Amino acid sequence: MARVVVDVMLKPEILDPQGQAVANALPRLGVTGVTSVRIGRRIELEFTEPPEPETVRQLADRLLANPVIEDYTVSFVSDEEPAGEPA
Amino acid sequence: MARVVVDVMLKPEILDPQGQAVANALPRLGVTGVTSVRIGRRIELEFTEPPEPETVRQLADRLLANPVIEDYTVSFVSDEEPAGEPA
Amino acid sequence: MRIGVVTFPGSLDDVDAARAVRLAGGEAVSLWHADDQLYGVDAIILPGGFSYGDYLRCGAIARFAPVMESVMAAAAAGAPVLGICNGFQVLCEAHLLPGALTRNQHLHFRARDQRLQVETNRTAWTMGYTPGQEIVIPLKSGEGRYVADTATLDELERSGRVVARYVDDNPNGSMRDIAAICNEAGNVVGMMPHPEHAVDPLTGPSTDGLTVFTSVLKHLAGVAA
Amino acid sequence: MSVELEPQGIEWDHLDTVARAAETPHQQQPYEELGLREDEYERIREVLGRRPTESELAMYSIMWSEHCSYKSSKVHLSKFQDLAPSSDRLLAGIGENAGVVKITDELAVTFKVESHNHPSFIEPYQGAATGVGGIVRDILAMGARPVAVMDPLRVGAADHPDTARVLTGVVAGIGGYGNALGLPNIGGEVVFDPCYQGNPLVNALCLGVLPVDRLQNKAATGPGNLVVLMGALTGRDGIGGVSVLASAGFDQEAAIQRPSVQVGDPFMEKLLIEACLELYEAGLVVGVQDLGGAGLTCALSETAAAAGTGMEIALERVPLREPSMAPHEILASESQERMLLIVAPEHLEAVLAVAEKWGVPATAIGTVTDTGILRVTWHGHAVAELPPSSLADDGPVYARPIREPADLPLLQADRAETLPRPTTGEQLRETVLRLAASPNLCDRTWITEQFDRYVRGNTVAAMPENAGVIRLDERTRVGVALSVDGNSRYTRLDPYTGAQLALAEAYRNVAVSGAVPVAVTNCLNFGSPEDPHVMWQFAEAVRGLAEGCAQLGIPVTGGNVSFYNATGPVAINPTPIVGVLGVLEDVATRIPMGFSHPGDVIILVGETREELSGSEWAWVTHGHLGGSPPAVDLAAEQRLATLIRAARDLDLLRSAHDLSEGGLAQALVEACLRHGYGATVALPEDAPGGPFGFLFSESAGRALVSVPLGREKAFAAQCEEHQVPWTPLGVVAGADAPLTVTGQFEIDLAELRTAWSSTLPKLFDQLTARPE
Ligand SMILES: Nc1ncnc2c1ncn2[C@@H]1O[C@H](COP(=O)(O)OP(=O)(O)O)[C@@H](O)[C@H]1O
Ligand SMILES: [Mg+2]
Repeated sequence: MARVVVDVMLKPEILDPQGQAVANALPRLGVTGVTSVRIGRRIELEFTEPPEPETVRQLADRLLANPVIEDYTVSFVSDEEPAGEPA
Repeated sequence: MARVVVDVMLKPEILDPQGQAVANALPRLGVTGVTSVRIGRRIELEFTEPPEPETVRQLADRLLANPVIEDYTVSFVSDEEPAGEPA
Repeated sequence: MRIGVVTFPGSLDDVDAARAVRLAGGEAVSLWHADDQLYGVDAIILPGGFSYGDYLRCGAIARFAPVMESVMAAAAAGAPVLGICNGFQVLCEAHLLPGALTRNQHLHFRARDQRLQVETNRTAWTMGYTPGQEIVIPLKSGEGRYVADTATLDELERSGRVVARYVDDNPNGSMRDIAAICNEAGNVVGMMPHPEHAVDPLTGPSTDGLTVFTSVLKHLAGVAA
Repeated sequence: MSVELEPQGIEWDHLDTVARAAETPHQQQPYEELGLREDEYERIREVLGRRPTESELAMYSIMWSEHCSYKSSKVHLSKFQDLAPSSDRLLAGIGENAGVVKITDELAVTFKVESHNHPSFIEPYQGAATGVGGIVRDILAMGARPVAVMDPLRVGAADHPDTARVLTGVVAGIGGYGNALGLPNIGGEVVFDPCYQGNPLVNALCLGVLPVDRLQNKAATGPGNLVVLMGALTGRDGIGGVSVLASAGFDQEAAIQRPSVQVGDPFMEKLLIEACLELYEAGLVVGVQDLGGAGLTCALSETAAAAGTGMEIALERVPLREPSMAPHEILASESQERMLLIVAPEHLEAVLAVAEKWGVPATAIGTVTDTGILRVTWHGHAVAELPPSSLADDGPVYARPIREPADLPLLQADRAETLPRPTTGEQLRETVLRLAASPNLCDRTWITEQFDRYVRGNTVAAMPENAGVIRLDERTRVGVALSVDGNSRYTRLDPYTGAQLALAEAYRNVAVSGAVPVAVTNCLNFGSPEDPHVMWQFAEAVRGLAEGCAQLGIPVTGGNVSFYNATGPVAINPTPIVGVLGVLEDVATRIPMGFSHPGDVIILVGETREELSGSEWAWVTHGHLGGSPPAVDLAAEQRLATLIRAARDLDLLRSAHDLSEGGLAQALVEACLRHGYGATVALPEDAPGGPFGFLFSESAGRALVSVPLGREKAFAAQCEEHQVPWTPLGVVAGADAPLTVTGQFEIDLAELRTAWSSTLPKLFDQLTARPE
């Protein structure tokens, strides 16, 4: 088992209407001091065994991300370490 | 400037048709050995100064995620890491 | 009877809901998302559309609109509240109804004339139907797949709170073919298909939807009497 | 919400100002890279009496591009006006953002079709979405509430792998934007052809409604009035996008150095619509113009030029998404969802309040002046100072060389009438099924199910009916019918006739719906204007359309030209898309297309000739394109239209369906499957081309009608009176009864439906994996 996470975000210069709508809503929840919100996709893949980095890159390029408007980063997560402290 | 990333994923028991569609498309791209694909949301927030963890947790709980169907993790990113905002 | 129709930024079928109320013989009162009161309306409709662009999650942002405070209070006090499509999503996000509405299983927005079975007339919005009655009204949504955990689903079934189900084929993968549900009291109903688009033979596939609006007027008359 | 940000890291001494331009006349400038010819660059220097600044060069390069200046098409398009039949209905015509047609003394509609072809190949979803957004703002700028959209589409071969990427993306984008905007989609077209493989056509039509007295115009009148930019923040979206892409030879390589893709925000556009309508109602704007291709540059110069005024614009007041943007980038940005308003100073506060109410950013960025000069400053430094008309009106005009394609005589000599044809009943049966299942004739539901047709509650007819029908007034039930059509195989064989056939089909679709056709819009999609053969096709198509409209007595009210459409080195088939608008005094009298009552008498009206060249049959069964397209007889089309309305008024019609691609066979298939009734018909003994010719010929000017049993004699009398030939065919059979052609074949309705409806799902269903 190997876990791969592909994070896909709109390129910085591309309009992110979602992020904007959320940013505009924050004050109503009493949250201030937020200068930018960007919303992308997190894609978690489980492989039977660790894949070739190149395979994953190609996958991201051709299917998971839309290189015309999106950037992505690939991270190979070892099963121990969690992606962030769970809430 | 402080950056916070909230990763939101559908709960394991909730069907993820998008992830399934991607999984089904993989063989056509010659990618095998994938046992699961889950697609969630990655939300990057920029704060003027580091927010209270509790503030962010509440924000995630009330707005960014829907606890009825989604789990989330919060991570506080150090400024060095590559940013996703206008260069 | 005065029925309020809320307009959020991005609401689209608000004009249609208001028209349906008028055709049913009621008075439609338009409510603005920023209002802090309900101007004494007897019932409230959260219409279809793409409030706040459906960004983040459908209904997630609208749920925090100022007017929702009053709507939640009115719902708790027993006022009839109907959420249609996006309105249903708002009601779930606001936890006035259990469960959630997620991306259609086939991943496409789907607009079609949908056959439904009305399961119960013990709600303010369906009392004019006979249980088991089949109706055809438009469905048009990309995130109409109702999901909830098994306990919740069983409870909905047990307490007769599944208001309508899809018949023939399930258009979006909704659990237990659920098209509409209500709260315990039966005054709050969420419905994915659009009854307000089946009120005039000229523009709809049927007039089956009109009963939703005559029902609430009848209900209110009963309450008043 | 006016954010004024001092640009970070702008080196002021690198800013190209008007003063500097005067001091450095000989500085080299990249005019060629920007698509300007040397003589065009020289003309700019003449106009200015100096070299242009960096900003001015950018402004001229966009405004003088093919897309914005119509420099190659102008000399031909003038025919639309020269030959225009007089119409007392026309409140605004060619030259405005969209034509406006009076329907009643109180109500008018405006409609227009536009292209977004090249962006839709690079990024199908966003390309199509912003295409819808763009045409909607044109309609909004006339003072109308947008009430419906249509989408004529052309994509590559159905079985080509890249077609799935393009079609699924385009359809999702049109739905994603139109649905979220609350506009019903009431019709369109999808045509598959290899000629569009590297260059799909995404045309979008929008219909709007306005009270006659709310008509807006774009003129920036009244020196002292304020120039207000309302809508989305300005970013680097598609800088030079539309104009460059739609004006230069376009291919895969061009896609590499693409401008940053424009992303649509339908939510913002919805707010923009409501805000604008509220401003119009309150009479708060003097002039209004949408921002589309060429962004601010186009809006500023056109509004000032239209009024013969000047402007003083402080560019740093434009709210930016990307603070580091340079002046020329702000002027060229094609960020979506923006409108330019001309506002009297005393109304500014009220205008900003309305914008605020709807949550739309709005900022005064300058004032109207009487100088006749458009002066643009950036933090006090003048970066542009030019006569607005030199951008908007006085661009270059070319009479490009024209030459009939050398291969045309050969192509026309290769007639489909000579191809081997099915003879036995069994072969005819197979052919009917094969055509019904073919990508261009099969069921469109897989696509149209992704579009909302109900929102706003005035849709009386939509897909798959002959035309979309929209109710304009709930009390009087007055409404309009709209159809868009085009057949690029016909146009390839004969552009003049092909354009008239497109007009005839749209006219017929509207007429058989029971409406009176009154106005025309069009989108002319062609190859490179620098190719004399393409230019000949263009000239012929325009001539055909203009003369056809003159003969039918319905004016062209507006449209759009898209050149440089090619797959690799090969131009697309010339593709004029024609939209016809008709009026229905009472939308309840619209005529449906499908059989609905067993026993009704089925009659074919119009004359059938043996016309198979360019037909769907020749294409599907032989991959053949040659010969001459069906003949056009516009007088006959008019007689057919009058007959249909007369018969309708006498309650002689239960249904009417126009014949087009696939001929009688396909019309029968569609009329049967619409409501699930079979039919039993017999073909006339003396049919030209025999049973086969009668079933598959694509002769124009025909319709398939069903008449209540007992009324057929009265109907025949009407045909006599209106001099339209008619052929009784048979009767409507029962629910789910087969389609029977006596003595030839029988097809079970379930088998027919399966063949007709499984094609698109099979092709595209599982191929939509990319997450959105
Ligand atoms: N892309 C589309 N969007 C909306 N409606 C469409 C689209 N493509 C086809 N349709 C509809 O499907 C029906 C059949 O299309 P078509 O065969 O071109 O009709 P016709 O040949 O009578 O013009 C028409 O009602 C048309 O409007
Ligand atoms: Mg057609």
